[in-house]
Formats: sequence, structure tokens, C-alpha cells
Amino acid sequence: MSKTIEQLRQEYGTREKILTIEDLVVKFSLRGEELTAIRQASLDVYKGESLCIVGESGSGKSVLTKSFMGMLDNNGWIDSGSVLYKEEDLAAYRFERQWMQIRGKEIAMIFQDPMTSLNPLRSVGSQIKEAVELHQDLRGEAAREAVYEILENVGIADPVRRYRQYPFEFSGGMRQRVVIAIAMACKPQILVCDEPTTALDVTIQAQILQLLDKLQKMYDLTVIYITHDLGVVAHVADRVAVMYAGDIIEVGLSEEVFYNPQHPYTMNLLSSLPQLGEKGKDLYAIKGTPPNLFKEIHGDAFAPRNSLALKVDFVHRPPYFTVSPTHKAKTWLLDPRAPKVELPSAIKQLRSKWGDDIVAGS
Amino acid sequence: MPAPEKLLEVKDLSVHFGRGRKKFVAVHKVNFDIFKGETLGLVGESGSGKTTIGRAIVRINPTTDGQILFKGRCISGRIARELDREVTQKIQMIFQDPMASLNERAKVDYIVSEGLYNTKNYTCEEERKEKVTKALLSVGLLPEFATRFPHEFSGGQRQRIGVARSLVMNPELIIADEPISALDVSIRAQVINLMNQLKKDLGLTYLFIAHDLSVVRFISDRVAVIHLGQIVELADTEELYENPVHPYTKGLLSAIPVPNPRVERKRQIHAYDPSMHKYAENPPKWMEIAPRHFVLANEEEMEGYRQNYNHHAKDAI
Amino acid sequence: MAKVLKDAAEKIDETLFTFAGYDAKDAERSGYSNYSYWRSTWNVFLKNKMALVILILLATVLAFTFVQPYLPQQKLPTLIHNDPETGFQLRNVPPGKEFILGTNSIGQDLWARLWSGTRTSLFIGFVVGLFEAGIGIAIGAIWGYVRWLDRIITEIYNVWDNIPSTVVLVLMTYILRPSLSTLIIAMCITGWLPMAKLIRNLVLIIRDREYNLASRCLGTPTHRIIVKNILPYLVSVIMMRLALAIPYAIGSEVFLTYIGLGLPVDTPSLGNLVNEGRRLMMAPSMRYQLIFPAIMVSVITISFYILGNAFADASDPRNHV
Amino acid sequence: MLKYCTKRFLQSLVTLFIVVTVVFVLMRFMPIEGFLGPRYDKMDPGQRDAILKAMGLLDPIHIQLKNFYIQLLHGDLGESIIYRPHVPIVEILGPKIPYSLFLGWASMTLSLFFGLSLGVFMARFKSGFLDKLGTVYIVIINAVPSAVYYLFLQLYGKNLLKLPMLFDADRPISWILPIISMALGGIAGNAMWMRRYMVDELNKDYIRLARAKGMRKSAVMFKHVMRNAIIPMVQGIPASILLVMVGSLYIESLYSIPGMGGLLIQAIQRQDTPLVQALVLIFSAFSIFGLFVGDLLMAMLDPRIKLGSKEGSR
Repeated sequence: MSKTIEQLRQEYGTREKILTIEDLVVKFSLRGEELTAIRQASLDVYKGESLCIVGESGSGKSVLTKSFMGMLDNNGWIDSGSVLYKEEDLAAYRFERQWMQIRGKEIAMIFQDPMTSLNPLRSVGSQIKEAVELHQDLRGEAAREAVYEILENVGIADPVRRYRQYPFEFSGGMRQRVVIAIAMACKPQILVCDEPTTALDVTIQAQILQLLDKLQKMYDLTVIYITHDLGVVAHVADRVAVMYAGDIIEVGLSEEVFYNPQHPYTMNLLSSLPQLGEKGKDLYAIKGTPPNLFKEIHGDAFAPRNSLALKVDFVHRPPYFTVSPTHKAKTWLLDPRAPKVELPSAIKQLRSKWGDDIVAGS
Repeated sequence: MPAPEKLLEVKDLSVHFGRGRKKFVAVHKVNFDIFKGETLGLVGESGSGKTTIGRAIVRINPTTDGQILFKGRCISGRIARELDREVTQKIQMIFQDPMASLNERAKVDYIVSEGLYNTKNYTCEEERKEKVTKALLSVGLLPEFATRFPHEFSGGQRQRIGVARSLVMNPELIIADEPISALDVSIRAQVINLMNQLKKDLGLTYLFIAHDLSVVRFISDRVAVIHLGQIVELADTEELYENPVHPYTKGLLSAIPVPNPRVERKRQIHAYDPSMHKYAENPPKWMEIAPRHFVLANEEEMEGYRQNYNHHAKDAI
Repeated sequence: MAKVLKDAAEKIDETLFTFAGYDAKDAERSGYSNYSYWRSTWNVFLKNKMALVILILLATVLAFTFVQPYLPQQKLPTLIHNDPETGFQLRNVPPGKEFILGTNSIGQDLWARLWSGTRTSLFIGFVVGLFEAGIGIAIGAIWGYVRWLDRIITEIYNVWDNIPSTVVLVLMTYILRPSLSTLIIAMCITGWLPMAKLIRNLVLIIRDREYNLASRCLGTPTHRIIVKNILPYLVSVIMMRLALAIPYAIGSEVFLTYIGLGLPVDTPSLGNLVNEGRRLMMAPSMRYQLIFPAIMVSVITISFYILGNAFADASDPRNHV
Repeated sequence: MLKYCTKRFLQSLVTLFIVVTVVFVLMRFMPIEGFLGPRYDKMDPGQRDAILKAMGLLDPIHIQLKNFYIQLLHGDLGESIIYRPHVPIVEILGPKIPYSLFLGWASMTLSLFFGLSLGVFMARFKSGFLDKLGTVYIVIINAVPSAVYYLFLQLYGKNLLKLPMLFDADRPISWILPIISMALGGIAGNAMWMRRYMVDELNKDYIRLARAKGMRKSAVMFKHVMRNAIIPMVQGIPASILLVMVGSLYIESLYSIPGMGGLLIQAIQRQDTPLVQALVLIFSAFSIFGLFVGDLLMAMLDPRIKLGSKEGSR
């Protein structure tokens, strides 16, 4: 058995923050209209952890990570807020050459679809070599040797032959390994994995997650996963941040978020999972659609879809309420004045079987 | 228990694409039945041929070999006009991608009525409208949506429009081809609940095609596992999840992540290597290992499976 | 920030901390946008100010082209004007009061010839455009939709496409002898091919989209699938091609006239006018005879070109917000 | 790869064969003046028949075709009848081909160099000033019939730049205007396609990954975007011989260049049918050959075709 919740909480108290996002606002302009994709989101990332950002499509989870890699689309910009990395405010970066110091070198990224992430017309080896040359300062034969080594590390056998092959000669899972190899060749501090397994079959998914886990230990990486698959989250995450409508509404240790969710959205999301449902009975279904980000949002963005919404949710935006030193959520339900609510039965069951200690401590 | 009525029988079904050297065997000699009122889950990875089977049943993909029987009558290959009409009406399909499966240039009214126009299943304009309204209400949509275009709806709503389009035909069997895998997690429950509720209310039968085993477990009565165009195992849902026999099934089951960190971190994954089978000299057969539990194996393997199975069954007791 | 929020939170009215109640129907209703494809297309088009100006300009020119003969005091395009006193032809009279755009080298009124020529060339353009669209769509749709025909038509296409269309154009007009119908036939023969290819590629993409499979599952007959499911997706492309076919046809006519295979000289067309003007262009005082037709050709072709592209942009649903 | 080349080569041969046959047969449906020349009116029917018979035009069509192919294989394209009566066409063409080739190559080089550079810059600074300017240029060149702007170029080239209006092989300064005129269309075409291919590539996922690994924008542009965009361009380069040829039809007669393009126009205007036929065949052969070479180049550059994972994209 792994560490207890108390040990984990203490351990996080001593960990060093590697990236601090504060009140970040990211906007896009689309056909003359302004869209607020990230609405004053704050998040700390600790060195060496694996953090999962969960949210449905359009919740802004990809935009958030792109904003601290300088990879927002041309029509998007950081409107306010800060992103601190090694005492530098990345949010103030304006020039490509500033980002060159960060991208790849400090923070590398892998993407969802391995089928389109590689240049189809260049050999796999040369694409990895590019990264090696950029960030490891190796040239020619030495760079080539380095590529062979990385290929073996990501589980691609016969690297000398594979080096010369083109992406179309690789299967989906193998291509994703190549993409990971490119990221590893950068020797980054932080690795961002944007839905790394969504496009893959389950059995291959598992292998890729194992590989990422192995590499994280090997290179002492901080890994940020972006995903919507709560199964994957449970597998890889030390901590989980839940995003809804451009804001991080709940963040905590994986155990805390799964066994003791506080925000109604997190609760609803978990109880809508068929894995936690009871066969023959209805699942909990979240009605409606996420809010339109072109419009200004008042109060809690989730309120219109929330059957437990308070009147205040429609008027005031909730601040973070602390649940434990490592767990906080933006919901008025945590305000002392709020009425008490029952946890959904699916979560109660989950907790009573696996996570009773989570609540006991706090 | 009286033998349940077989609604659909698939016998030795094979589907090949292309010819000559480009020939690709998508489905190879597949056998299964769907009983009236049940949900049969069909699980497999991409390229396993599961979608091809579904499409062969609704006759979008032509069959190469074998037969598909609906209520005892053959519906594969060339069939009579009358039967064609009837089958078109009785077997409906729900598609994977709610963004792609609705005609963007038509209003919801036309989309839902499309089947009615084809079968002329109404006497007057009012009756048609009434049927559309009824179908929309039964999937939890508002009748006023009929005058809108698909653009205006969210993924979950669009998927329900797709369901309404099938319901209006009064189908008996619905082929649901990955109906929730393109939906956001928060919306999946809507569609799963709807399908279950319709099954209860209207006595529908489903063939539920998916790659996500956890969803299949929740929704299906029986599950068939397909690998590279062949069904390798078929059993009642709980039986299959508790006592998987075929190594592929085991591998697949062990690979599903569960939303429970403490369980998930300890999960072991069994890798499956197809070369473990010695099928060249000793080809496999479709055999019953326990009542209503079938597996694809040759005699030699079967021996091992049996021993293991009995072992497990004892443990379970 | 968090601190400020926290402080503000203290001041919130206690009564707000009660359940708000929840209406599932309301949740269902969110997201309504009242979208209509054609209205959005039109709205996006309206935002393109340049295209709008050009649309108005072109509409005016087109309207005038057809109204011109019925206006008072218009001269016939083919009538040769003589000086009533000397009986000589009024050759190369510069633009002025009597002849708005002057006369040509045999004393015909250039103003009348210009509009008459525009009519002829537009007529050619429209006929060729429509024919290309008609044949192109029909063949393209069959080519794309009927699977077993694909290989055969593709092989034929590969051969046909290897032949330069200019050569075919030249050859056809040469063999058939210049006339209006020859010109049109020759252009149609070369023009439908790219259209058919385009439609085929689009149909191939659209054909296996899930919504078409859905229609097939519902037993929708092929003709209704084509009309209801496929053509509406092609309308924008078709209209753009049609818009582009017109400048192309006018250009071809000018080209054929230039190499001596155009319309007979007694039929005014933009090609003929440009060709006549070309012969005189080295004399600066007579250059107006080239400049006016050239301006007309350019205005019409550029307008159609820009409008076609603007429409294509506007009709792309990705550009609708 | 070899298999693909052979297949593609055979396809070109078949196309050429069909074109030759069809052109030949069509030409036989022409009114017979085209074969008799200017003295047609003065001949009595007996004389006409005699001449036609001597030319083999009264034979059944398949015999004529057979004879024609035999001639063709011996490198004989027949004789001119009006342009320069009874002179073998090969002899007429001989001195003209170098002019056409030289002009063609010169303008193609220009149009490639300027067209590709313009396209690259337009894509690099998309929706900037240069992009808009380039777009205006492309629209004008595409929309205005070339006859019109060729004329204006000739006119203003003479008046403002004092360049010679007519071609003179011995005065290189007189080559400038025709070469530029011919290149204008190609520049627009190359720029348009290069821009489009590059913009397409720019939107692809692998560009995101290349940027995420920390490559400079310029390096991404050069090593990934341009390299990939140039492949479909390369396929089109040999085929742009065709564009040059069409341009040459106008320009050679406009500037009185003694090349093949001007010759075709004269042959048409004087209705010298055998000459027209020969020229049409040569032009077709050029274009078919151009497409063939383009596909080969493409196959050499694209590993997916080279290693046989997909057929040619056409």
C-alpha cells in the first residue's frame, strides 16, 4: 500500500513550486467578438508531481497549457494575470525569442493525435534529432547516438533501422512513442501531455501511460496531463485540477477529489460515470450545455446546470474555500452559511469502500 | 425459463473489402444471436470489425459470406422489396459522431421525419408533425426544436435528435455504433439513461457497439468480444467480467482504467500476444465453456481454459 | 485577489444561501442561437464591404447592359456612320458629344458596340458557365456517388486531363470554324472537366459521412439523398465556380479572337473590340479604342472573380460565428 | 517505385496515342480547303481529287492513320501546304524551336524564382501588407484576360522604359519585355499555390509539435513548412511548360518572335492544316511529358509514394 493521505499532504507541504499561475485571463477574438477562454484561473504546479487537468471540451484546459508555452493561436492573448516559472513572469513574454528559452527546453508538450503530430515527409529519426540538436547541443554522429538511446528508452526496438523510417511506417502507438521521444529529447523540466491516449486503443493506452510513468521517474519530470478521461486521471494523477468554463473550480490530491469532491460539478461528473453507476438504475445526468464564453458570466458558471445551486451562485462568484491544506474548491456550498448537502450515493459508496480516511483528517 | 425469442441471428458472417491483393478481411465467420429485449454489447478495438458487423446488419456494407436472419428471415444479400421495407423500418442505427450524423442543412423537423417520408407512414401533415413531436418529447427534447438547425444543439442534444430520428420508425432493433464515445463525459449519462429508458418503455433490443468496456458493462445484458474480425468470447455480462477466459478478453479487461485512484494504481495489465495461439496446425472452433458462455479456441487451449475456469468458479463460490 | 474575494464574500446577504430551484427544461433550452445557414452566409457576405461595393457595381453594369438598347438616342452597334456632307465614313472620331466613346476605324459607334459586345460576351459566359455547372455536376455526382464507375471515369479523366485545354480549345474552334455556337461548344468541352473532378472529390468526401449513412438506414432513396443531403453542401462551391467560369469564358473568347479563331468581325464582342483596339494602340490618339473595351473586360472579370471568392468565404460555415 | 514509374510512363504513352489519333481523325473532318491551299478556287474537281489522292487523303481513314504513324515514327511530320508550300514541317520547326525553348526556360525560371518567393513571403506574413498586395496582383493576373495586360505591358514598356517593341535575336534588350510578359502569369500561379500549400501545412498538427519542441519560427518555416509545401509545387513545375506555351501563343506573335507559338497562329490564320496538326501534336506531347516528369519528381520526393504506401495522388 502506498502512502497515507496525511503523508501525502505533508509531502506536498515541503515540495517546491515549479510553476505558479495566478488570476490568468486569456482572451480570443473571433470575428470581431471577444471570447474569454480562461477566466481568472489560478494553479500551482509542484516539482516532480503529476498533475491532471480535467474538463470537458471547451473548458479551456488546452488553452491554459498553451498560454504558458507561448503557443496560443494568433487571435488569442493573455489579458491579465501572471505565470511564474523560475522567477520569470511568462505572462509578460511578448517576443518569440523569449519563448525560445522556455519552449522545449523547459516545458515540452505532446499532443493528442500521434497520426498527425509528425511530419509525414521526414524520417522519424531526423525529427527527433532536431530536438536533440536544439537542446542537447550535440551534432552529427553524437546526436544520432543520442537519438538511438532515446528511441530505446521509449520502447522502440531496433532504433538504427527505425531511425530511417517514415511516420507512415509506424502504428499509432509507436508514433505516440516517437512523439514522446521528441519531447524527451528536449530534456525539459515540465512535460505537458495533451490527451496523450485519447486517440489510442485501450491496450495501447495502458502501455503509453506506463511509459510516461517510467520516464517521469527516470528524468525526474513534472508532468501535466490534460484529459477528460477520469480513468486515466485516477491512474496517473498525484493531484487533480477540475476545469469548468475557463476556471479551475476544484483542485486537490487525487484521493481528495475522487473520494471527497466538493464542487457540484465534480460531484456530478463523478456520479455520471457508468463505472460508478448501479446497473439497472439511471445514472446521474448533467443537463444542459456549458455556458457561452462570449458572454460575461455572473456568479458560478455551473449554476444554471446545477440542481444544488444556491441563489448566491447566480449573483456572486465563489472564492476558493479550503478543504484541506492540499484541497480547495470554488463553491458557495463550502461557505458556513450554506445549507448542508448530501453527497451523491455513488460517491458515498466510493468513499466508504476506499477513502474514509480522506475526510477524517480534515 | 422459456427460450427467449431470437430477434436476429448472424451465421458465419464474413465481410471482405477490396479484391485481389488489396483484399482485406474485416469480419471472418462471425456467429451470434440477439434475443428480443436484450442489449448485446459488442466490444473491440479500432479495426476489429465491430462497426462493419453493425453496418452489415443495417445493410450499408454488403456481406461476402454467411447469413443474417431477422425474425428467421434472411435479410442479407438480395432481398424482396417488401422485406426490404420492413427491415429498413424495424432495424435502425444510432451513429457515433453527433456532429457528423445530422444533416446540417436540414431542419430538425426534416431530419426526424426523414424515415416517415420514406415509408409514407402517416396520413396527413398533422399526423406527421404529431409523430415528430412525440419522438422529440420521448428523447427529452422540446417540440419547439423542430424548426431549428442541428448547429444550434450541443453534442448530447444532437445525439438525442439522432435517437428520435430512429424512434419515429418504430424500430425493434437498434444498432448503436459507439453512440457515446464522441460525447463529453458529462453528457454521456444523458444518452445512456435515454437508451435504457427506451428499452424499458418500448421493449427495444440493442446491439451496442463500443470500445469502452466500462460503459458496455453498465448497459449490456450480454457481451461479445471481437478481435481482428473474429468474436473470441461471448457471455452474460457479469459472467464475462468475472470469469474472462480468452487471453484477449483478459488483456482488454485489465487495460480499462477505473475512476478510483487507489484501485487504479495497483492495477496489473495483462499483455495479449496473438502469436501464443498455434492456430496454423490446429484451427480454433466456437465452443461453450459454461452455460451461455462461448469462447473461440482449439481443443488444446480449451483444456487449459477449462481447468482455469473451474478453478475460478470454485474461488467465486 | 483571493483575499479581496474572501472579504467581499463576508458581506453577502445571508438569504442568498438557499437553494435556487432548478428547471431541467431551462437547462435544455440553453445554447439556442436561431441559426440559419443562408442568413449567416448573407450576413458574412455583407460584412465584406469591398465585395458589396463590387456587387452593386456589377449589378448596375449588368442592368445597364440589358437596358441600354431601349434607351433613347442609342445607335446601332453595326451601323457605319457617314459624314452627311462628304459622305465619307466618320472614322476614328474621338469621344465627344455625338459619339460618347468615339467611333472605330470604319465609323461605327463605339458606345453601342461596347454594350453590344458586353451582351455577347456575357451571354457566352453565362451559357458556358451554366453548361459547365450542369454537365460537371451531373458527371461529377455520378462519378463520385456510383462506386463501380469511379475507376472507369477516373481513367478517362486522367487521359483527358493530360491534354492541354488550350490546345483542345484551339483545335475545336479550328475544326468547327468560328461562330458563336462553335465558341460556346469549344469552351464547354474543355470547361466541364475540372468542375466534374471538383464535384466528384467533394461527393466522395460527403458521401460516406455519417448523416448520409443515416439516410440510407432510413431507406431514403438515392435521388433524395443527392438533392437533400449532398447538393445543399455543394451549392456554395457550385456558385463560386459559376462566378469564376464567366471571367474565364470571357478571357478565352478574347484569346481565341486574338489568335484568329474568334467571332466574325460583324458580331461585336469584347474579344473583337479588344482585338480591333489592339491594332490601333500604337497611335496614342486612337488608344481609347483599346482602353474602353479593356476596362469593360477587366471590370466584369475582376468583379466576378472577387464576388466568387467572397461568396465562397461567406458560405463556409467555419466563417459563421 | 520502378513499378509506379513504368505504370505512369505507359499511361502517358496511351494518352499521347489517343490524342494523336483523335487529332488526326478530327482533322480529316475538316473542309478540304485546308489541304489544298490558296489555289483551291481555281482548281476543277479532277485536279482536286488528284492532289488529294497524292496526299493520301482519299484512302480509308485507318490506312491514313497507319501511314501517318509510320511517318511519325520516322520523325516525319508531313509537309506544310500554305505557310511554306511543300517544305517538310520538321524543317520549318527546326530553327524555331530554340527560340521557343529559350524564351520558355527564361520565363519559367523567372516565374519560379519570383513566384515561389512571393508565395513564401505571403504565407509567412499572412494577412499582412505584402499578402494583400500579392493577392491583388494574383486577382488581376487571373481575372484580366492576358491579351489585355500583355498589350499594356508592351505599350508602356515601349513608352516609359524605351524598350524595343519587337524581338530581335541579336539585341538582348529586346528579350526583356517578352520574357517578363510570359513570366507574369506563372509568377501569379506559383505564388498562389505556394501560399496555399504553405498555409495548409502551417495549420497541421506536426507544425505545433515542431514549435513545441522549441524550434525557431523561421526554422519551422524552412525545414518543415516549405519543404513539405514545395513537394506538390515540384509536381506542377514541369507541367507549367504548358502555361508557358499558352503564353507563347500570344507573345510570340505580339513581339514577332520567330518561335513555334507564333507559328501556330499563322498556321491557323492561313489554314495550313498539316502544320496546325503537327503543332498541336507537339504541344500536347510537351504537356503530357511535363505531367509525367512532374509525377516522377513527386514520387521521388514523397517517401509515401517512393515506398509504395499510396498511389500517385492524382
